Amino acid sequence: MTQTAAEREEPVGSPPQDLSGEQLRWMYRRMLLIREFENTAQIRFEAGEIAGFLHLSQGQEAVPVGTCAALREGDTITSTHRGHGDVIAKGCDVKRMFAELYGRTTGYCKGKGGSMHIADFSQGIIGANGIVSGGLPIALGAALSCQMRNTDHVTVCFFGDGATAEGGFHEALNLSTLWQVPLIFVCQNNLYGLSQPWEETAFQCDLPERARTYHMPAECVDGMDVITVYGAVARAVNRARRGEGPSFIEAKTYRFLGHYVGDPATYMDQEEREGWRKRDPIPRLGRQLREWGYLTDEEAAQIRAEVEEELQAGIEFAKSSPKPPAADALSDVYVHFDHHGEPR
Amino acid sequence: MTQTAAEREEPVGSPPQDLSGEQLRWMYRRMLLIREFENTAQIRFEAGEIAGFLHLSQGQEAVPVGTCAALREGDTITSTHRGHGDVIAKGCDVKRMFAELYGRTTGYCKGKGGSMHIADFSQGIIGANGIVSGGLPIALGAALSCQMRNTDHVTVCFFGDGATAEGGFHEALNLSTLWQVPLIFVCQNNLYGLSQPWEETAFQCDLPERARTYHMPAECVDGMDVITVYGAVARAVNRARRGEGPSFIEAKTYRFLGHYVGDPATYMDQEEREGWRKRDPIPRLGRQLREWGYLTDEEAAQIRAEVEEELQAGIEFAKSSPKPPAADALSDVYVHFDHHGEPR
Amino acid sequence: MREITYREALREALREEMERDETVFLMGEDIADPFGSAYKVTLGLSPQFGTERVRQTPISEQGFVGAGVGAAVTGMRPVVEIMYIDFATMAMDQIANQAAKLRYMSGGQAKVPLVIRTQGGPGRSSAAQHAQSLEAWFAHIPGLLVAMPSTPYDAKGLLKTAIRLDDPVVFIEQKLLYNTEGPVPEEEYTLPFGEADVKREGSDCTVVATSMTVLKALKAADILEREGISVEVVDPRTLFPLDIETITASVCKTSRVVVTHEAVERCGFGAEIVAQIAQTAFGYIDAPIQRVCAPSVPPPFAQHMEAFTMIDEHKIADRVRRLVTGEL
Amino acid sequence: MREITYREALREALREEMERDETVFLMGEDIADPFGSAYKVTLGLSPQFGTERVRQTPISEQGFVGAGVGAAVTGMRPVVEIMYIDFATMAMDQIANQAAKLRYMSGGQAKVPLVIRTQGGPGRSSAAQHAQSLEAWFAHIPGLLVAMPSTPYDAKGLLKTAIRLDDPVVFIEQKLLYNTEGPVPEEEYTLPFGEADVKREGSDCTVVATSMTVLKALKAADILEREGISVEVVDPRTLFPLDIETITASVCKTSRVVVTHEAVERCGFGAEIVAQIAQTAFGYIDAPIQRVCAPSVPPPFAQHMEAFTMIDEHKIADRVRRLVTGEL
Ligand SMILES: Cc1ncc(C[n+]2csc(CCOP(=O)(O)OP(=O)(O)O)c2C)c(N)n1
Ligand SMILES: Cc1ncc(C[n+]2csc(CCOP(=O)(O)OP(=O)(O)O)c2C)c(N)n1
Ligand SMILES: [Mg+2]
Ligand SMILES: [Mg+2]
Repeated sequence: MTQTAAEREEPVGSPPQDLSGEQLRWMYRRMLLIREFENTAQIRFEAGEIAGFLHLSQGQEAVPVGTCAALREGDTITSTHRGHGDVIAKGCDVKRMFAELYGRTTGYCKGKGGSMHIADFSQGIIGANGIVSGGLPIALGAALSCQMRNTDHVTVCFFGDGATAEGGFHEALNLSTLWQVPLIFVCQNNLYGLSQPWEETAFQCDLPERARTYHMPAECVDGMDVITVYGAVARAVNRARRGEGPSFIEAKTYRFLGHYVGDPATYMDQEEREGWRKRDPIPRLGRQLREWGYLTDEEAAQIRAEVEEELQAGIEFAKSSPKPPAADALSDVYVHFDHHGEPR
Repeated sequence: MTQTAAEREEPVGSPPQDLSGEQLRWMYRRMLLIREFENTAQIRFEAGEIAGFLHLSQGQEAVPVGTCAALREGDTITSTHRGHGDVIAKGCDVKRMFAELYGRTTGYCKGKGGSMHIADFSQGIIGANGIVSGGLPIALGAALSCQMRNTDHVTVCFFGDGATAEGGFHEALNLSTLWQVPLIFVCQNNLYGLSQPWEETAFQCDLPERARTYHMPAECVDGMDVITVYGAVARAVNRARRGEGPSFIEAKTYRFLGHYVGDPATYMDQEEREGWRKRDPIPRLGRQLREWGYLTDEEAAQIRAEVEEELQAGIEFAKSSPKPPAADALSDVYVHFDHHGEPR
Repeated sequence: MREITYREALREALREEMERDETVFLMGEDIADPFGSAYKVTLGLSPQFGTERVRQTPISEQGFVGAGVGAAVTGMRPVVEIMYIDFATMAMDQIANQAAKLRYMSGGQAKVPLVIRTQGGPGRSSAAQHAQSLEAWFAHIPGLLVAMPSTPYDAKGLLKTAIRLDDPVVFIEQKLLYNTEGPVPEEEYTLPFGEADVKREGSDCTVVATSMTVLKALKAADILEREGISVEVVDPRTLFPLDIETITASVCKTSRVVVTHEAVERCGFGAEIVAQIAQTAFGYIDAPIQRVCAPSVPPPFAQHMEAFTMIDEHKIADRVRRLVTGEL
Repeated sequence: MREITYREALREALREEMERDETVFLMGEDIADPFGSAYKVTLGLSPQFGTERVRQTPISEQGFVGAGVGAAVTGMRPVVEIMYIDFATMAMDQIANQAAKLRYMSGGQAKVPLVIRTQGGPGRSSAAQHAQSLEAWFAHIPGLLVAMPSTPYDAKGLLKTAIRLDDPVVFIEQKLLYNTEGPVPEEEYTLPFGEADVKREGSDCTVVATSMTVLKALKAADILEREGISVEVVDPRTLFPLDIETITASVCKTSRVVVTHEAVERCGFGAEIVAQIAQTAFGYIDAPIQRVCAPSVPPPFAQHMEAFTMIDEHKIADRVRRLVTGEL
């Protein structure tokens, strides 16, 4: 698929029935926000202002945005080390994300988590995760909780192609159909797990076919097309809300950059990269919106300006926020005890 | 399948082309040896002479015997907590097995391992295992070793239906096709994992179908028919020796007794049990051998007498063997050091 | 007061908490009736609460412990059972990297009201993969609470508390304790985490013991009493929080201390107790601090070899005796 | 003598052993060129030995560590790499129940010449799941050997030995040490397991330090020297076997001891060292035995908070100073 897909000129198609102009513009804006958030973060990281690991998801924005467009309040997501896009799509505020990357008290995790652990429990974002596949069993439990609490909420579990080699992937799929929980597995197959091409993770593997052996509906979709992703997830979410159990979606996408900032990614093929770059989901949706009369050039410019402003404000917020006292490293280990075990 | 299979009258069929009378008689004798070994062990256990856990494989004998009949010297197996049949089929001597159950110096593990850990590395029996699914990654490594050492040896990995819910199952399957190692997965699906019916382990699961998503040949065979098991394994072994990678075999079988000696197994259906008992693989092969002229009643009686003698001698050997000094508990932790870390 | 078994005490705790709070539910292998779990603690609960809340799982420790984590952070109070502590090895990521750290990593957002019940220890010829005592692993991980009750009374009170706490608890039972009996009030009660219990007062030597070895220490104290040696037995009950004050107070009083547990000596929890005493009660100690722990070998199968590696009253009594008489 | 980095020293060890013995091979995530592993230790090895022997694996720690066990007991000498020690949680069954116990459970039949290389420790804002120091877990499991080299010289010599030993070794590197340089002879050499190294002699106080904290202890000794306090720094190099004789001899000489490591204090390996000293050198110690270890919290992300939890020369010097001047 890689080669041909990369060379294909994407047709604009006709406007989706089930998405309003407002929703589509939200998607566009959200994808742009993710892209520019990460651009900004990269620049600040390279300038030495941000520490730790920075795994960027540039190129993949359509997957979380298409997915989260199908969710509503009360729904839950789990994410990965490459989670900026997922959590912004679900509703994280870039202000508090920058603040987290800068290690400030106003960050989502008060500077204790950093890029790989951003969470906003109030919005059902129960955590990015530094452990590949770590979120899968947790998402299973969140979905079980949706079910046991008699809600019609659902859980989305984001994970990468690399995670499909871990045992926890299998356990989560298996338990999810046994229990028929409202869980949507969204595999962001960006063709690489760190330096390893997808073909070296699983031998000639057709993921939806594998998922179907657990008896759940499964499909592979174009992860560069936010509308397609939305459609597949919306179907899965509907099934889940009706109590019809889990679904599996493989979204084929691409990591435009290296594994993390600083990775020269010499293992990636230059031509392959350029092919995929041509399929960039953001300009693609932009073209579509213009074609369908949902977006004028002025509106597009304004969205861009707003996004830039939001990011600018976010950076300023972060930089002007206080650093936690170093000794705050000792708090938040337990609810009921301090780190020595004294009751609080 | 359960119901109909249980009620079916097994046809005798025609003699297999690829197995000599001698080989068939070996199978018959070996199955009987396993059965009677376990009968004897159970009696001695209930008499309080044997400690620990005793997981009996009565009813399942055709699977290890059919499998190991297709192996030769230099091949390797891994087994499980229910491993007596597997290790006897591969060549373990009941003398030293009884000695192990009795905790004697002459036991395979000098009394340190017991029923769940019997191993004979000199015969490629690299261990039963107390951890469900624990043997799967180990078998993968043994098969990799067969490959890397440029041998045409193969490895067989025995495991139960319950083990297929563990992450290690998935990881071993996935790596095995990626590396195309000479490994044969033999799942002894006895329809229960402890008290849990197979349907509660995996939702409507077709195991060979799942295995095929890893791109290995897979089939489900009648595990009550030693000749069928042999045939399937022999094909898989041939492929493996030719360098054509792993295969997967699900052998449908049944655990005639409870999970371990002492389990009243009230969770098992009485009718189901009786149905499967009618399909007992040992009398079945006996009937076939007689029909085909490979076994006379006298020969059958003689085999039985020999087996009984062997077991009797085994028990005597065990009981007359010395117990290790209690302080032997401290040895065999390391090759190069004692348990305090002093070089030896 | 009525006497019930450790098993019944645990079952009562589960039943009462499930009756009190419908978000409490159980997950684990073979926990539903008729099997009712490997050591029968959950027997009788599935008929009362149904198999949704007494939720049987396939053999997927990583999967169901992780499911416990996910359920715990989204409004439920799961109690998951790992059949043998040895199998916790299958779920260490979910226990040590996820459950333990979610609160911290999220800057205090997450609450993880998860209880992981399991059992360990030797004594049934279960061999190397079914008889370990791995409490030190969990006590080493910030974010986890660790309980190890030795009596039915403590088991019930601590388990009820564990279920009510908003922090993840590793709750470690012992296979030989299930049949032991002891007084347990009919009325509802809970026990706090972080309070050691002086199981017996004495003046010549302190024995700090956990789980099964508390019973052995008490027997040792009986033996030594006849010889005129007075032993104080302190049971921390929870390893974290650890009530070092009570331990230290006892040590300062008796000026001698033996620490005992069933886990292997090397890097066992006893080392931590010794290290804390060596720092806080240094000036009060008259003789080298002793550990009576399993030798650092895997649990052997054969009964007599297993017994050789186990802690009994004689090993404890012997060490105390030699300590008190100045032989050490 | 030439100076090379810790990274280069490790790479040389791997290269030399692979050249010497064709049963030695490597397995792990992203270890082949051009990526050459997360900390570039294996960079350049796949071009020389091919990707069969520098075998890249999917993200399947349980699978490939288990494959290492299976290969090790059937004639190969695998060296597997777990990218971060935190990910060992995914493979604890294979490490602690299988690799560690196969020899024992089989009554001495199995040999398990498996090396598990991994790295731990804080210092790069890697946060709670990428910066732990879990050596105590492995040292607690009978059947495993544990090495933690602090210098390029030790790293090379110990890794070569680890590969040649027939027992499973958990070989723990440190992410900040890879770029440190030190003298390493051109000629082949190996170092024995179980021999501590006195990295610096002194008379007022012993500091027992491991891995990264050895460097910090040496700096602390420099600081204190200027104040007239003479510090002896002892590096056990292998946690098991542990050369307690060398440590005890030093403590008996200086009569004061501080134990330091990057792992959290509670149930860290330091507790074991303290417990052994408290038993064997009791009469020789003048002041409470001190531990300078990380506070028992997960590694935080923000640099200044991480630094707050890390061991540096000032924390060590301060403690030694107060110990020597009788303030503790
Ligand atoms: C259990 C575990 N093993 C290894 C790693 C190191 N690691 C971090 S990201 C990564 C690649 C993940 O690939 P994939 O799941 O495809 O996600 P992507 O990075 O492509 O988004 C690896 C190997 C880890 N974090 N956790
Ligand atoms: C990791 C692990 N989890 C749980 C157990 C407890 N246990 C022992 S055997 C068993 C059932 C195994 O079922 P299956 O794999 O079908 O094998 P069978 O007993 O039927 O031969 C269980 C749950 C274990 N030994 N290891
Ligand atoms: Mg990927
Ligand atoms: Mg079974």
